[in-house]
Amino acid sequence: MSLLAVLASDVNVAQNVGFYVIAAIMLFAAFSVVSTSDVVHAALWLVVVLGGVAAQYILAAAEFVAVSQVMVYIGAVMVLFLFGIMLTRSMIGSDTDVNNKGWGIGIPVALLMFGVLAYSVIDAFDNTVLVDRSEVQIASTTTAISDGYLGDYLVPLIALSFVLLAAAVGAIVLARKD
Amino acid sequence: MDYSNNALLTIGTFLPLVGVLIMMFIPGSEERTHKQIAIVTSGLTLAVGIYTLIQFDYGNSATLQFAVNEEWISVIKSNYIVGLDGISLPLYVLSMAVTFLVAIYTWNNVPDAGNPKAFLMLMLVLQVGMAGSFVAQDLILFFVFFELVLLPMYFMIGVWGGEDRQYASLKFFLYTMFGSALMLVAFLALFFQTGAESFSFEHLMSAGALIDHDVQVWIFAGMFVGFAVKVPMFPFHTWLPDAHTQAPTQGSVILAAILLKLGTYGFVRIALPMLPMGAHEWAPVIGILAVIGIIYGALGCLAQTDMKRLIAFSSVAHMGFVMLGISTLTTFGINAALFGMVAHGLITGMLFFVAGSVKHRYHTLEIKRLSGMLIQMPKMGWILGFAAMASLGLPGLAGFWGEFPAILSAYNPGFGLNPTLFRTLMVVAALGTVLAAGYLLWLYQRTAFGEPNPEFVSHGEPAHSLSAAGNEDHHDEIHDVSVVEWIAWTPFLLAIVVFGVYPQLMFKVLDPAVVQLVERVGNGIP
Amino acid sequence: MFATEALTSGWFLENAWLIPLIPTVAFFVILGFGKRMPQGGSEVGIASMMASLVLAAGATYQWIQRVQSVEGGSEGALGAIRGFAGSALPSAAETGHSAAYVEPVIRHWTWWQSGGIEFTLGQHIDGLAIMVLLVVTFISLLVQVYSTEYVKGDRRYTHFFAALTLFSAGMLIMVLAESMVQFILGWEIMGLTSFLLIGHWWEDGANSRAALKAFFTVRVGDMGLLVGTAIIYFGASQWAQARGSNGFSIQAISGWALSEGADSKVLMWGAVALFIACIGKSGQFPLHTWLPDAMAGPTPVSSLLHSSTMVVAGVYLVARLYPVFFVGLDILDTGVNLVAVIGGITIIIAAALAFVQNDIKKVLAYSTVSQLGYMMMGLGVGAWTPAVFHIFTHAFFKCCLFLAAGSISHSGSHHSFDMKKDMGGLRKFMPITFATWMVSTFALCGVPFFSGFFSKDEIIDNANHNGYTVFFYVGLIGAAMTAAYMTRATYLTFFGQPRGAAAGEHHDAHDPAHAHGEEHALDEIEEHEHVAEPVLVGAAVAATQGDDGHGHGGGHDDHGHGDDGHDAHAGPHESPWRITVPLMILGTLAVFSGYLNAPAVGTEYFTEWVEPAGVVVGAEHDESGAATHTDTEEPEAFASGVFGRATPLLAAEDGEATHSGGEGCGFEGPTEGVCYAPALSHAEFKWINTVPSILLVAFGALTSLWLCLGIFGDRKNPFKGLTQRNRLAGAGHRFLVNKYYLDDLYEKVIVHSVAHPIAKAAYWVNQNIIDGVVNGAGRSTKRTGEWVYRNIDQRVVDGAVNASGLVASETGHALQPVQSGKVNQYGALLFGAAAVGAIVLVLLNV
Amino acid sequence: MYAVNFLLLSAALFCIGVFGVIARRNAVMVLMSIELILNSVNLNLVAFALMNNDVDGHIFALFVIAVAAAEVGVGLAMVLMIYRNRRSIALDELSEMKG
Repeated sequence: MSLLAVLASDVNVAQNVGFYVIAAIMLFAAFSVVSTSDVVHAALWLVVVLGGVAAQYILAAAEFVAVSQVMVYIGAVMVLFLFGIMLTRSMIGSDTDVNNKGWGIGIPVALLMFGVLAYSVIDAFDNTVLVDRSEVQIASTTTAISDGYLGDYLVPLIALSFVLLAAAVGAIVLARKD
Repeated sequence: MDYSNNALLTIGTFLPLVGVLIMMFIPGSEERTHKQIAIVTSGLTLAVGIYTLIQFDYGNSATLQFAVNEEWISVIKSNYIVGLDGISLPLYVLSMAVTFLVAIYTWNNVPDAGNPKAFLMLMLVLQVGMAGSFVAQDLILFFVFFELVLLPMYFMIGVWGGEDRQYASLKFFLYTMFGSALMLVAFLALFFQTGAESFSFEHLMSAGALIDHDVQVWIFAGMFVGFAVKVPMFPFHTWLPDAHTQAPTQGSVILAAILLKLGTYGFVRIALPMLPMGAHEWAPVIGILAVIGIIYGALGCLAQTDMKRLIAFSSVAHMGFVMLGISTLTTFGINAALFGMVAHGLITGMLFFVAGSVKHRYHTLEIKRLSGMLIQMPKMGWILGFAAMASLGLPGLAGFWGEFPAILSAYNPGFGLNPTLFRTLMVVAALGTVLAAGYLLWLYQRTAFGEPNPEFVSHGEPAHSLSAAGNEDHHDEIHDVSVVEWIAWTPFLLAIVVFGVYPQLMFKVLDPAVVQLVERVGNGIP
Repeated sequence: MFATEALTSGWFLENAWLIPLIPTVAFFVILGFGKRMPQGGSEVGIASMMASLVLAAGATYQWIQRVQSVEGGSEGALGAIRGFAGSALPSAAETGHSAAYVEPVIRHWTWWQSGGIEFTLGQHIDGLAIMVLLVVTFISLLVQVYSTEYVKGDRRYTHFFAALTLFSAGMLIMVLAESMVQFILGWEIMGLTSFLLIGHWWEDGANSRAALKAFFTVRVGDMGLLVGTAIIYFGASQWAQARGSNGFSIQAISGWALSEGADSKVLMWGAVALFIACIGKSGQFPLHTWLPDAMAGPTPVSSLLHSSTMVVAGVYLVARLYPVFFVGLDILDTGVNLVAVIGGITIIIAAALAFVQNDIKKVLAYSTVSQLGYMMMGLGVGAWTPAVFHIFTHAFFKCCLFLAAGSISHSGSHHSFDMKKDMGGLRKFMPITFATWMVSTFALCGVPFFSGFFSKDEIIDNANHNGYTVFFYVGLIGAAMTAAYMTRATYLTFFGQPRGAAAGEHHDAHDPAHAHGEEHALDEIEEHEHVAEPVLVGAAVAATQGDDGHGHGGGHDDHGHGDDGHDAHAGPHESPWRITVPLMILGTLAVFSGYLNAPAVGTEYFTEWVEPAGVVVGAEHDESGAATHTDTEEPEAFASGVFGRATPLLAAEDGEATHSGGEGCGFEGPTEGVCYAPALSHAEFKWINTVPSILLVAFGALTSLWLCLGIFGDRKNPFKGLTQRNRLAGAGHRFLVNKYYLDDLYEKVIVHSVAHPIAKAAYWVNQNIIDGVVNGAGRSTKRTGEWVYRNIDQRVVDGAVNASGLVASETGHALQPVQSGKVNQYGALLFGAAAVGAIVLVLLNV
Repeated sequence: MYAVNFLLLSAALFCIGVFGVIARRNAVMVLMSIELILNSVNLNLVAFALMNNDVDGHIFALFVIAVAAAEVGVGLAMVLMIYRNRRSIALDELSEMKG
């Protein structure tokens, strides 16, 4: 970790700037997701958030994850959402009461939670410095991932595939009209 | 500690799952088969339990026996450690016996919702959870089993329960969840405070005592809430009447006989030895709450119009005695508490059985409407009387040896707890026994004595002529104790008498373990 | 096991534990196979009782031998006596004294142990135990024989005998008790069986209510028993363990109580707590109300449980643990103490109540309460032996009276117990019953040369002797009242004109309501318009037969008689032998049992055998005895425990000495410095001392007789048309006139102004205030329960939970149930809890 | 660059998601909020992966993504069914589990 110590001296400015900008966008978008009164808008804001997350992955030297994020989420999940929205005919355009009575409780809970998390995070990882992404070779990362999947994490992988299968079947069974 | 790595306990604990697996692949329509499988499986489990009972070395019941220690979740340093000592042995076997008998009882008393397959499977899973909690010697393992118990019971109440079962089941679930959330926090805190080395009881018992005073008090508070909800102790008891009243008979019996004991067992096995100073600080609180529970439960009983609800409240009172015994931190008191746990399990279980059968016959449990049970079904009436007498602590029956020693032990509590306080508690608790006599006899006089309520007497002839004729048999719907019921109940009745006449049977097993435990507590207290 | 050279023991003494065992086994036999037996199980019960009686008799014989062996035996002989089983005790020769303490025959087996505390079962046989054993087995036997006739044809015949047997077993277990735990065991078994037996005819709500009340009231007392046992246990255990026993052992407790180390405060609280139990069980003053109600049970039950055995249990407890009470309430040091006061109050209250009863069994019930008061008072004033002796005599004559009452109702008054309505003039029809009744009455009233006289007067006498002057007078008044109400009862039952059923009329005595006053309408009519009677009677009989047709065992005493037509509709007649034989036996004993300890004729066997001393220490020891109590350490001191039975004056001095020296030690056990029985001094019997009581008894009897003649003689209703009658009388014989003047006087002045107002007031207080308190307490408790349940349990506690972490609410309920079913709220709850948990974690980790 | 950045960001996202779950009435929107939460978790994982300079974090993240996909599929299917049965997906009208 001596390397880290060296790096700690000069933190890459560009990365930080990028991070903060994206983070700001993400947070704004996230707020909109939970605050807008229009379902479709919410979905679109969600796309922004997910995109932001993908960007952050790249900043965090997790290209492979970023790519799958884009493919799975923005590619598949969002489409699903939009379908869901349309099929359930929840009115396009603003909806009068998207929040239920007593949504107010959410604010204190969320704040409380954030307080705790923030405190413990700062308490634990204050001025821990991450490896500079330039130190990480993307290719090796991806190989490592694949090795992981087909090595240590083989069983979970199989289990997961079963889960996916079950989910697919279940979704069909549920959604089938009869 | 030497780990003989003897598979006996593991087998005994997980055997029911085999039955579950088999039943899984048999279509639910074949109810008979399912019942048979359930009975056989639980029977085999009980057989293993009895074998354990035989193999158990009573000479040193203070030490863990059949202990196993295997890698489990190395990441969080939690191992699969199981073991059995004098404290857990009776409860371990009791849980098996109760499940077996309940399975038999289910033979022709499937709750209204039907589907015995699911019901029995849940029951077997429940058994795994219960047995596991009693043998687990690792905090995480214990917690897993402890929670495993929750779900089947939730479904039992929620699906096979009475009118507003959803309310009762959810209440039960949330209540216990709330409790176990805090409990888990306390466990983790304990883990970290002891240097995050291991979750094994052995380690925590030695290391826990070294935690400094205030922290102990806080951690104990967490465990206290978790276990107190399960017991249940006074302020946390309100889930119990609903759960009991709504649960199907089998559910009530298991709930009363075993589940409640998980809480008290937790106190004795975990909270006390691991946090001696915390226990010492909290003992007066526990004692006071226990005694409040005794009186309060009794008052609650007096107010009931529903037989089952009355019994449910009575178990609040009885668990009060158990907790009083524990709170004295004396060998004697804890012995009494452990004995009381088993006794209460048998007696209250029996009472719930009777209540269930009464409901089955009269389709009501309103004390007002029931009367003359002795005339319509004398055997049932006498059994009810027997159980009531046992429950109000008649010497020579099991109940007394839970109550009287608990009261006795409160006269001088251990480790410099305030005697004046505990003597006051003793007197109040004694008052509780009187109230117990009050409500139980009141119940008995109302339901069993007198002429039967005309609305339940078939064909127009007056009840007394029937009774005089002496043959209640030509009642079609209201028949006396059936064969299956006899099979399921006789062991309970016998056990109540045997333990009442010769309590040494259990105390011999308990005593050494308890002595050791109290020593531990003593060493932890400066 | 205890073979010693001089202090003889013997098989019967060693194995006295068999005595309770036999009935216990018999109980299970009857329960299991009774129904299939020819006699429905009764034969088993009787056989077991016989066996126990034989054993008890044998034990008694050997005990007497033992006592005499001590008297004759050398001092060395004492050496080999076993004290606590298992621990050989040093020879008493070292202590070298002659006031020998007859070591009880003690054996015990560990029942169970926990946390170093050992619970034992065993036997603790001394004079007291032997005496009660004998009485209990004997009376139980007679009552069971009697019952075979009395409850013949009852639907629960077998259960009845099972319960009776179990009851006797319980009593015997308690009497033999070696440890307090065993004592409690027997005590509670009796409670249970009394519940079963009183409620034997539970079809009628009134009976089961009475049973409930009895059990519950006694249970209130039991609280004291539990607490008291706990207190005494922890008080005594240290002392006891030092001597290889434990704090439950009765002998250890006695020894500890009289030892120097005993903490007087602990003793006091222990004594008070235990005495509460006695109040409940023995129907002493505040808790006596259950006893009369318990008469709802069958008569044999009343005579066994509520006259001669069970209710004596409380007295027995005091006598058994006498040292505790002796020191705890320092009897002999004070002119007044709890036991004596309660006893005294009970005597008077109960006796007053007995005047206004119409139910013959209730008269007897109250008289029992009053007699128990005597026993308690006797113990309270330090007259241990007379009190115990009174247990002995009272058992016989009171049992006899009850059985006689039963016999009357059985064959004389057609199952009614109402003296005013259904009895009178029965002496002609039932000579045997009458004779036995009279004898027992005399005994009860304490007429000289009948058994009651020797016990009761001893109590009264000793009260005076020990300086309890007040209670001396209380006793005297009580004696007078006893005589009075018994005369009234006797008169109403056996003299005067036959009335109601006794006159061969049959109103529906079978009707459960009869005993519970719902049928007074009918009675009124019977009394006033005799013309209408036959009609009513006819109807009633029809009803009766209807019932019998069903063999219906209803509420009132003695049912299930559908089959024994032999007395159902015949006039009054003598009962069959199975009833009369026990009566005669008991009657005989009622006369002669007193002579066991009749100083009047110089017999003092009872004292020698029962009192825990084998040697009568003469007057010459008394000075040293007096010195004794200044320092109890010195063994010599015990040599002559204060025990001047022969010399009241000196004994009185010793009384003083005792006071100066703290607890006085009467008889010292073989271990040096240990003393097992307090110093008792006995008043010497002098005829002159008995004169006041005899006079008062006579006075009471005569007064009452006059009253009875006046009130009940010749006419049904004394309160109507007196003047008119007086005019007739004025024209009639002078003697009659005078008599009527007396009538007038008594009725107008005494009856109206004194007897009725006072007695009725007492009764009213009893019924409405004391009883009301009991019932009211029950009722209010229930209400409190309801209130707490409704308002606190359902609203506050439950509510607090339900409200936690929730907002939504839809029902009009005061609060919002957790289960809104709304996913979001579960989410809120979940995350909230998680956050809280996290916070705790963080805090703990800092 | 500091780990705290990522962690705080994900914490913020997480809490926003929590708020959404609690506050939203429309089932679809609740599902979206859940997506937020899952993503915040992923962010954490990746950040830690970078911190320890190994790829386990990535692997877990991918697991989570897959599971999330499955969850959304099933979830929306359920929403559809519910909608079909009761013409509404307003959660506070679904109170079957009400006591």
